[in-house]
Amino acid sequence: MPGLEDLYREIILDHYRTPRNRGELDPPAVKIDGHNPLCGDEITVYLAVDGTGDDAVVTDIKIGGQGCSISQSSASMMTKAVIGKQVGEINAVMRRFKSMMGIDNIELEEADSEVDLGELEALQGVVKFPVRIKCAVLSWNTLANAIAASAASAADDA
Amino acid sequence: MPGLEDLYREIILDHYRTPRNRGELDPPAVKIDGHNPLCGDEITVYLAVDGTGDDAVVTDIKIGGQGCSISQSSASMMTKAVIGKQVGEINAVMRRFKSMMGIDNIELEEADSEVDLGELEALQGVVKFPVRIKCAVLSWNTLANAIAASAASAADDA
Amino acid sequence: MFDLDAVRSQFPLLADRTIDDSRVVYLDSGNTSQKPRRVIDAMTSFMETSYAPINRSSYRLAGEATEAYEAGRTAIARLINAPSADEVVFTKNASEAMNLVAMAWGRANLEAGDVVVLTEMEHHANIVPWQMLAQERGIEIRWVGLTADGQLDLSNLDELLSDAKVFAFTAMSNVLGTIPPTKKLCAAAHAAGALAVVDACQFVPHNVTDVQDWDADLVAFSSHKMCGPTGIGMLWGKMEILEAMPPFMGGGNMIDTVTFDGFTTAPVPAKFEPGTPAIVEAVGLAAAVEFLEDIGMANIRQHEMSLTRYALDTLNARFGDDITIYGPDNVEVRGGIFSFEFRDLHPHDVSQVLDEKNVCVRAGHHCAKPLMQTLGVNATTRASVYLYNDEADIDALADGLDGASDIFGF
Amino acid sequence: MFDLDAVRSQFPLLADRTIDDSRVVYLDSGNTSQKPRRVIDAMTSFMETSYAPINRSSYRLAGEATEAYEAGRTAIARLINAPSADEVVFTKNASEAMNLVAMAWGRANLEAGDVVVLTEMEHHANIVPWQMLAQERGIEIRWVGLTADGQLDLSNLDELLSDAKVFAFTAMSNVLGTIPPTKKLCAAAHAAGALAVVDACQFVPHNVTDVQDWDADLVAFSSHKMCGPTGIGMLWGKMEILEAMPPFMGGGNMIDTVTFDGFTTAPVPAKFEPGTPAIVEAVGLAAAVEFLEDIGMANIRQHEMSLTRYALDTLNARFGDDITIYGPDNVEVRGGIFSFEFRDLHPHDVSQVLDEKNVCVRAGHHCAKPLMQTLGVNATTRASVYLYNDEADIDALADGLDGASDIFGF
Ligand SMILES: Cc1ncc(COP(=O)(O)O)c(C=O)c1O
Ligand SMILES: Cc1ncc(COP(=O)(O)O)c(C=O)c1O
Repeated sequence: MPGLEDLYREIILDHYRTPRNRGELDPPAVKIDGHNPLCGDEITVYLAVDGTGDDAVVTDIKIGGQGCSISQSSASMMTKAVIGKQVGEINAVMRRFKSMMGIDNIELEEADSEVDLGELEALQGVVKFPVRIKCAVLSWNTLANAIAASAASAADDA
Repeated sequence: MPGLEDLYREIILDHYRTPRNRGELDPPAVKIDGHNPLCGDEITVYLAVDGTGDDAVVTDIKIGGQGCSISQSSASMMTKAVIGKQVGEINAVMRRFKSMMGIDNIELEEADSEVDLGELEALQGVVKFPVRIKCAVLSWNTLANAIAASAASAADDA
Repeated sequence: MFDLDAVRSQFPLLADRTIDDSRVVYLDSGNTSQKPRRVIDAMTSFMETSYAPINRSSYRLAGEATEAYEAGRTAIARLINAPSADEVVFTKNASEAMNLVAMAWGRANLEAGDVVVLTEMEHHANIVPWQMLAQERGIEIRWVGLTADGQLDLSNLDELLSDAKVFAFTAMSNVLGTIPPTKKLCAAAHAAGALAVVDACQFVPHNVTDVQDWDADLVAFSSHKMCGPTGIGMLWGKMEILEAMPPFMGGGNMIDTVTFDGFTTAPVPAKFEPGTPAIVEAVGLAAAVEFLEDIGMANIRQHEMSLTRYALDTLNARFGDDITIYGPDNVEVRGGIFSFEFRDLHPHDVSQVLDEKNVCVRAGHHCAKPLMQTLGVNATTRASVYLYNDEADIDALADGLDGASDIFGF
Repeated sequence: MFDLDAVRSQFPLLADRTIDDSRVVYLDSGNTSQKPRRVIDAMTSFMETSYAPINRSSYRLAGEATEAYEAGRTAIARLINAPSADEVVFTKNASEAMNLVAMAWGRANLEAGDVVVLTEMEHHANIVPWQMLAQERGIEIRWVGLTADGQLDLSNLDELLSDAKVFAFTAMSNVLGTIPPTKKLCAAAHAAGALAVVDACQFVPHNVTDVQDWDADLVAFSSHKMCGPTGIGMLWGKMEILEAMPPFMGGGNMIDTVTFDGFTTAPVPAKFEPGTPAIVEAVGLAAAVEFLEDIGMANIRQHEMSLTRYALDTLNARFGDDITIYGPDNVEVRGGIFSFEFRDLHPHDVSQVLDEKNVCVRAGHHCAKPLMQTLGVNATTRASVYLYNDEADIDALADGLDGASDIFGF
């Protein structure tokens, strides 16, 4: 068995103990819930986006909900990785991250290989614990839904 | 395996080849259908009853439908055994017959031991072929329903 | 094609079981198939070494069990060329799958007066659920009739399909052996704007199946007829159709979340799999698929075509006018199922006499009573073959039939 | 009571499976139980020597198979003291059984505004089917609340039950271990004129069950939690109630006759068993019942009561305020299921750390999300025991928990 130290890297535990960007955002920021039905994890992503399309910029993001060390730290790291970024860039990070998680229906684009995952690399050990992969990607899937919801509401406003 | 000769006794084949009391009866005789969902056998019992209660007399009975040698011959023998008999007597024969067929939720009454099954004894070999038991009792179960229906319609008339 | 003795030796019941000191001639695979060693061993060894809950717990043993269960789904997807394993929903049998279609898709999409088209050769599993829906909300059922040789009479198909919402039909008749032109029928359904639902229970075990080539919408079949365990069946469906359907049954595993006020559903396929599924059976099913793939579905079909030819020729040659075999004579459009009338003997008696020779056939209506009505009988005798049968089995059938006349003297 | 080593040696996975060279400490039987040799062998040998269709064909092999299948029904009837084996309906799992109740009985008997009473400790299997019915026809669901120690708060039961048509409740909570007073609750339901429906999934495997003493109307449970195979569950019901219910699913076997115009149903239990059932699984289930009966349900309950006492005492003594174990402390009213909070660690992390020591527990909402809401958590860690567990397993759990703090430094 891969050791627990592969999973519980120090940086992960740090994000778990001291999660970044916890809280809420008021509308017009979107608010999207995600569940992991397996273990009961619940996450809420609050997302403020400025602009439309791939150039739109995530101006703020907050996380609510409860979850295990992996889902909480993954969410926390995610907020750092996306804040101030453009949607196009974020999608590239998301593809790289999911592909690192061994999720095989991701179609990587050529430029993705240049994406630097930074701290998120620390979650690499999760792949060795297949049941935890869902924990690590929960926040990202919820973010994807939040981005879609932002785009939809931007379209409604237009 | 018990030999086929235990099942296909000559008297059974005779009733099969030359079924007695085939046909129909007009109302007010009751008409009741029975099915054996296992093999598709279908039987129709036409029953004319005179009187009410256990003393009522079966004045006529006819059989319609299609079935295997066992169900057809059993029906044919049954008609001979019940025609002109009182319902109380018929029920006793029915109990004896079903108990001979190994059907175990029959509550025999004391006097039943004196009932003479006559020709019906020939069907005894069926017990050794459990799947055929349903064929042998189909006509009797349908008769029971027909007797109940007669009683009900007699009650309606009263 | 393949080594028949080697294949048969893998089925313990066929290789070793005797009754009255003689081997079993199993000609009832249209009903349910025998199980090869590989399937039995897969189930046994899974229970001995790897049994655990799936989808719920997160320790390694449970993770492994979940993977083993999902491997069953992947195997089925591969076998029928489904675009994605997630489109394969496990049910308890094909009947549940058909009920799922009629009840979940049907209740959501059909109203009084809506038309569902079936064929006269359907199994009760593809009739009764629609009749239940008809009782509940007054849908209309129309029936595609048959030609004299037991094929679908497609002459008025367009008329029957006009305004229809569903066309649900068998890909191979369990009574006549007839193999209708499924791809063409799916196209006809779609041209009329109807959902194409295929009962592939008898087809998948014996043929190369390609649901994408068919362009079917929903396809039901059973594990137990394809060398796999009992207790598990499948509904394959196009993802967008499954996603748009409401759940059929509620409970654990099929939910996203539940509160005191209501619930939301999990993604497909979990949405349609409430409670603890047939875990061990999915493992056995994966082994069955691998077993069939190793032999090759095309080879199985070839073998059965030649056996079908042999059976039709042998029985007709030996019994002439004394036997009436239903269904088409052309083995290109029929599988190895032979329903017949024999010398006015009742099927139940025929089966009884054959049983004395250890020849196992089915006598009855074969869960297709409306078809019996069309054929004008109330039962037939049915022999059906599979990859493990050979010409000697057909000969045993014919010999057994010969004996029948002696008893009844017809 | 009984020889624990002898019992454990009959479970191949517990006796022989190792991960990282150490044996598996299986504390997830509330989820699903391990399978004894006797059950595995019964299934294997049935598939090797006796597999055949049931209820349909009439040769001897099929007759034998039908008897073997029906022996499963008889065994279940005996186990729960049902008046007749015909009152036992086989389903695919307990969830299907609960859906059958909600959909077949419910659709026939409940209208908008009708009241169904559940409890806050129900499993999703006894919630979601009713919520589906609520969506469909606007029935009202009322909830029996809990006391501080996780028992049912019966103080306002009469009020909740007034005008209720159904009272459906668990005979043992799969989260809290709580064993409510089932007999009393059935009486309360009847006094209010409501149907008494019991989810006995967690109860039957661990206790002497007497449905007649309970005077329950309908009772659902699963094979896989009681040493039996996956793929089969049961609904027991009073005959007159089952007879008055419409069918749930349509297809072969459940019909009396089918014409182009409609169908009539077969007698109970066939009426509720469409298609080819879980034949091999019924055979395995009969073996499971015999296995349990040989040990004795009263002995199993005794063993689990003392193990429960040991577990509560050990965990509380070792971890004091660092652990919160839900449910009553009195082992007379609880079974061997321990859901707990540990040192603010998330259950998923607790389970991960325990898994490294090969201790298998479940982390999550246990298919009881509304109960999680009542408890004010979104998940718990849950250990659950069965006849094969012993004090060493509890000690392994406690040792594993000790290790958890080291990693997270809480
Ligand atoms: C109390 C309770 N009810 C119902 C169920 C559902 O049983 P199954 O998963 O076998 O359908 C379970 C098991 O998870 C349970 O514990
Ligand atoms: C054509 C056809 N459809 C449906 C079924 C029902 O399958 P199952 O009994 O596995 O539900 C059968 C098998 O009896 C069949 O032959």
